Amino acid sequence: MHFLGYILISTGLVFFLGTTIGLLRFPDFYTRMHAAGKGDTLSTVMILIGCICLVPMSLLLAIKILLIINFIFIGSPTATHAMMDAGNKAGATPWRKDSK
Amino acid sequence: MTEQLPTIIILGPLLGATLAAFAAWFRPRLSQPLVVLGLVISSAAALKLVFIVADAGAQEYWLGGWSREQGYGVVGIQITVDYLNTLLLAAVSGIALLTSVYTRRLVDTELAGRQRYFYALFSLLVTGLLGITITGDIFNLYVFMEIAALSSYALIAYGKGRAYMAAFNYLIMGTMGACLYLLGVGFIFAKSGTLNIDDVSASIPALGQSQALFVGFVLILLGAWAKMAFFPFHGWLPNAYVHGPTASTAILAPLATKVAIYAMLRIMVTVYSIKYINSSPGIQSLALYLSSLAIVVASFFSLTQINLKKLASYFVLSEIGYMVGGAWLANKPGLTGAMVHVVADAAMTSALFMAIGCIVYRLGQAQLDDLKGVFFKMPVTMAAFVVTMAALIGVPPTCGFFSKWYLIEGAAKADAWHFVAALLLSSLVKAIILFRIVEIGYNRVPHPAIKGNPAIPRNEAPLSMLIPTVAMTLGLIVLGLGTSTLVNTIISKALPAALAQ
Amino acid sequence: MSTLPIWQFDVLLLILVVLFAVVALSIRNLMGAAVVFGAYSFMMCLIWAGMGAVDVAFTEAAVGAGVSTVFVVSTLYNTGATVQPRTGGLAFKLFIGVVVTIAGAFLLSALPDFPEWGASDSPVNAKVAPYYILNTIADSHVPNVVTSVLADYRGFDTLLETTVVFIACIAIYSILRVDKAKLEAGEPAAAPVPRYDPGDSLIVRQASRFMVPFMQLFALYVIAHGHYSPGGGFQGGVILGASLILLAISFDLKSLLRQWSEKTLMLLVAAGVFLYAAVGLACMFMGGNYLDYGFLDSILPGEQDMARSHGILLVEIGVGITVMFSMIAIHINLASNGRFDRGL
Amino acid sequence: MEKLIANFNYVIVVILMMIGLWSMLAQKNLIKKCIGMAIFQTGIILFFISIGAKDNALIPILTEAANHTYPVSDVSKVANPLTQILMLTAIVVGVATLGVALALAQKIYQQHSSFDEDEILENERK
Repeated sequence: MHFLGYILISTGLVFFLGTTIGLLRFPDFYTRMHAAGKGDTLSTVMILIGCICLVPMSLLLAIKILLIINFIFIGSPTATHAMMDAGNKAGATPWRKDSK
Repeated sequence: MTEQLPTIIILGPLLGATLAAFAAWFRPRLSQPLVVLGLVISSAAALKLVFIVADAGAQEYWLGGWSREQGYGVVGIQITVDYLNTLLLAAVSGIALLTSVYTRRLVDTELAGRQRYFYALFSLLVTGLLGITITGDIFNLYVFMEIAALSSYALIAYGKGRAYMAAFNYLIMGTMGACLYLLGVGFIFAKSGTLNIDDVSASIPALGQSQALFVGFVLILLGAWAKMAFFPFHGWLPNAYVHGPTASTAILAPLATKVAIYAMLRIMVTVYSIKYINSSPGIQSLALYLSSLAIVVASFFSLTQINLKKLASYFVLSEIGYMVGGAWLANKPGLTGAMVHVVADAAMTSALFMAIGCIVYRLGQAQLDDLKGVFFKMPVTMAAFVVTMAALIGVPPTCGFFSKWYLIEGAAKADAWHFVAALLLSSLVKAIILFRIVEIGYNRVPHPAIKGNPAIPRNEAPLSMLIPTVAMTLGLIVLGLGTSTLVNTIISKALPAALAQ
Repeated sequence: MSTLPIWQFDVLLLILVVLFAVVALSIRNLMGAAVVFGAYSFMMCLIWAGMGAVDVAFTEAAVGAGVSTVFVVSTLYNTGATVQPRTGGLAFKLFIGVVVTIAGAFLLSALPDFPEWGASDSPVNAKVAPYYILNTIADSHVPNVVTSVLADYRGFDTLLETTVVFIACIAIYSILRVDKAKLEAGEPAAAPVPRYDPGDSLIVRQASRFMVPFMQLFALYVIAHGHYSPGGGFQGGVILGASLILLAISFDLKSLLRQWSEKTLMLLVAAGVFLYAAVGLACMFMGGNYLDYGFLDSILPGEQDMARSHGILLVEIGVGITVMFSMIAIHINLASNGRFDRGL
Repeated sequence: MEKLIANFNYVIVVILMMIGLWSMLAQKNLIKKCIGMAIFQTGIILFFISIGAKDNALIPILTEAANHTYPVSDVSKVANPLTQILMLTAIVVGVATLGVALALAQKIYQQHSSFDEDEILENERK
């Protein structure tokens, strides 16, 4: 069980690394938000599930963490959506291959 | 019931404020009477405590019933009424009571349509000031300081226009002062492990020569100086008082700075000790020079002003120099003078701003040039004004004379002749200003008694303003006549016994 | 000194915190500064949680990182000034820099005099504080020592703290609130038109409609369970307030004000403080000192210790009410510039 | 030097506070002043929390879920609750002050269309 926990947390961290690199290296607003929205949600959820595995005996704790996961699953994509929408209305132009 | 009196002093204005905040939505006219009621209870309790303390010594009160535990010290919060603060408590609650009656007409005209929470904020300000004075816990003092500060920012900001920037600067300066104070408390707490004033002062001598305690002391001093607008930190005060509404200045000017000075005295005399101050001569002489400088600079600026309110706020600044200097003389007459002057100056400034408020109420503004003929127009107000100015100058039967006498005596004893010179100079400047005002208000118009000149109609301020003004002015003389009794029965006992004779 | 007495992870965080502070103050985009400041607060939370101060970390997360950032953002949103123009005055800045450096050196001069970081026998940790740890259960049956000290041993501080929130609320109300009559008579021009309203988006609306009940449930749990877990009136109140602020942001201010009118909000803010003060008064009438909940044992169930526990719960509810409604009222005032019509 | 490392947190506290203080006094932008004020306050809070910290201590909640036994055998294994509640108060006071400061800043902006102190003072002199 502990082993599973460590694996989940490490995978989560790898995804986090991907998010960070994407956030820094992607060319425009939309792709950056895409990296932040997806990678961030998934990696946080993985780390949290890993935490449940590391403390296996406490049911109450597991339920609390599951609730947090639920919140992140709803909240994070919604926030990303709202920001994308705002960017769109503010007139941020998407990147194309031929644009500089 | 008498053992509950100390907490009633605080609860009166606090509950008055919450009730006024309720009433503001149902019967707006009822806000002010509720606040007045709370202040009546509070000042009655404070007055009763003056007699109790004079008879039976300091009264301690434990909030929540948590008192001294064997081996741990005080675990709860203590509030104390002792010789040092009982007079100030009575003065603060009494002045607040008179001012709350006095401001009603001013608020109705100046703040028409916006006065919903004025009295709630007023009452909360008084709660904070009374709390700073009464508390026996250095952290609790910080919280009360912030209560007083936040409500005074709002009261200043009622002035609109330039008042917002003045209030913002006041907020930045005030927060800096409060933060420095809190940090100083942290330093003391880190070394002594307790927050109760008595316990801290008991543990300080055992810690010996400690740099952390010294830094904490300096930080608390700087914090208190920023709060009281002492010389290098004085920039915010004149703007705040001039641009704020007259009703707010009438309560802020007499009380807010005085209470900060009391906090400094409490830290100097009770938490640290006079011995500690005497053993750090560098900072003592620095503080003395700064206070002389504060008096001189404020006097100079007051000569150049043409606005009555601004002039009065420079008077406040120079009086602060008096008290800080007196405290830092650190001998018996100096400290006595500072303690008497805290009470006397609260009363004098209150009377001064009340008289100015009456003038502003009738004339609409307070430029010196607008005062032409004011002596004929509002004779009672101007009589009160002249008496108050006489008190500020230091003319004998008023309270200003006696406190100044003690200060000069103390300065002479400590060989701080520059301080004596500054005190005399400040009196001179105030006398010049008084004569100038008399000249403008009395002589620069044709005398109405001379035949052929148009009579200037009498137009006094309404009675609800005039009566508190006159009462406060009479109070100055009563306080002056009672000074020796107060000093003998109360203030001399507040001084540490270790002080040289 | 064989081992470092400090936690290495904390050292890293502490350095990061300084970096964040510098960035928050040097960045020219004010909106960015507000967001970096929020990140700074979260970093602070981690440090405090690492030092065992969970309640403080919780409060900082809710208040410092959450609510203050919202306040700054709504101010900027309202004024539209998001970029700070480059200004001169280098000499003045340098002068202040020198003054501040001297002050810092003066503060550091006290450093050798302090007990080591993490020492459990320093005066702070050894003098008064052990009393609370050893006696909280016997005195009031509250295992969370922070709650029992907050609401019982030093309950007066907390009453005043609630008063501070109340003052801030009515101060901001009286600074910003504009009368409707005056508004029509031509007060200064309205704030710039909002560029983006999240309330337009169906996804945002549905998501927040789904989340708000859970947030409120959690907040009530935090208040009620504050005796046994981190949390209490402040944290719970802030979360409750935040849930309604979320509604206001994702729908619009009008729909919030239909539920909670201006009058109700402001009355409830005062009611919380009044409840706290009244509990104290009740203790006084039962014969004890102010805020001595032990004397409530004749009207509350249980012996003295349980009466204390219930008294703590009562005052925490008072704190929660005041904090919740003042957060909402402050937000509405800041976001709509005192007009109570539309806003963030 | 050894003392400096042992008391590393105090160094950070002083740095944070001085950054905040500098910003309060030297920055011309009102919002930056407010943020500097908040940083100054958090510096002080960090100071209090770190004087109350203990090595290897558990959180001050005496339940089994937090690995405590009652009665507490070793006080040095429970973090100091007193500094924590002091700082709860300080945080709340801080956010209250920040709110009032922002409200004032908003009103100032309404009059002068600027957050810059020099510009505001110039406008006021007119």
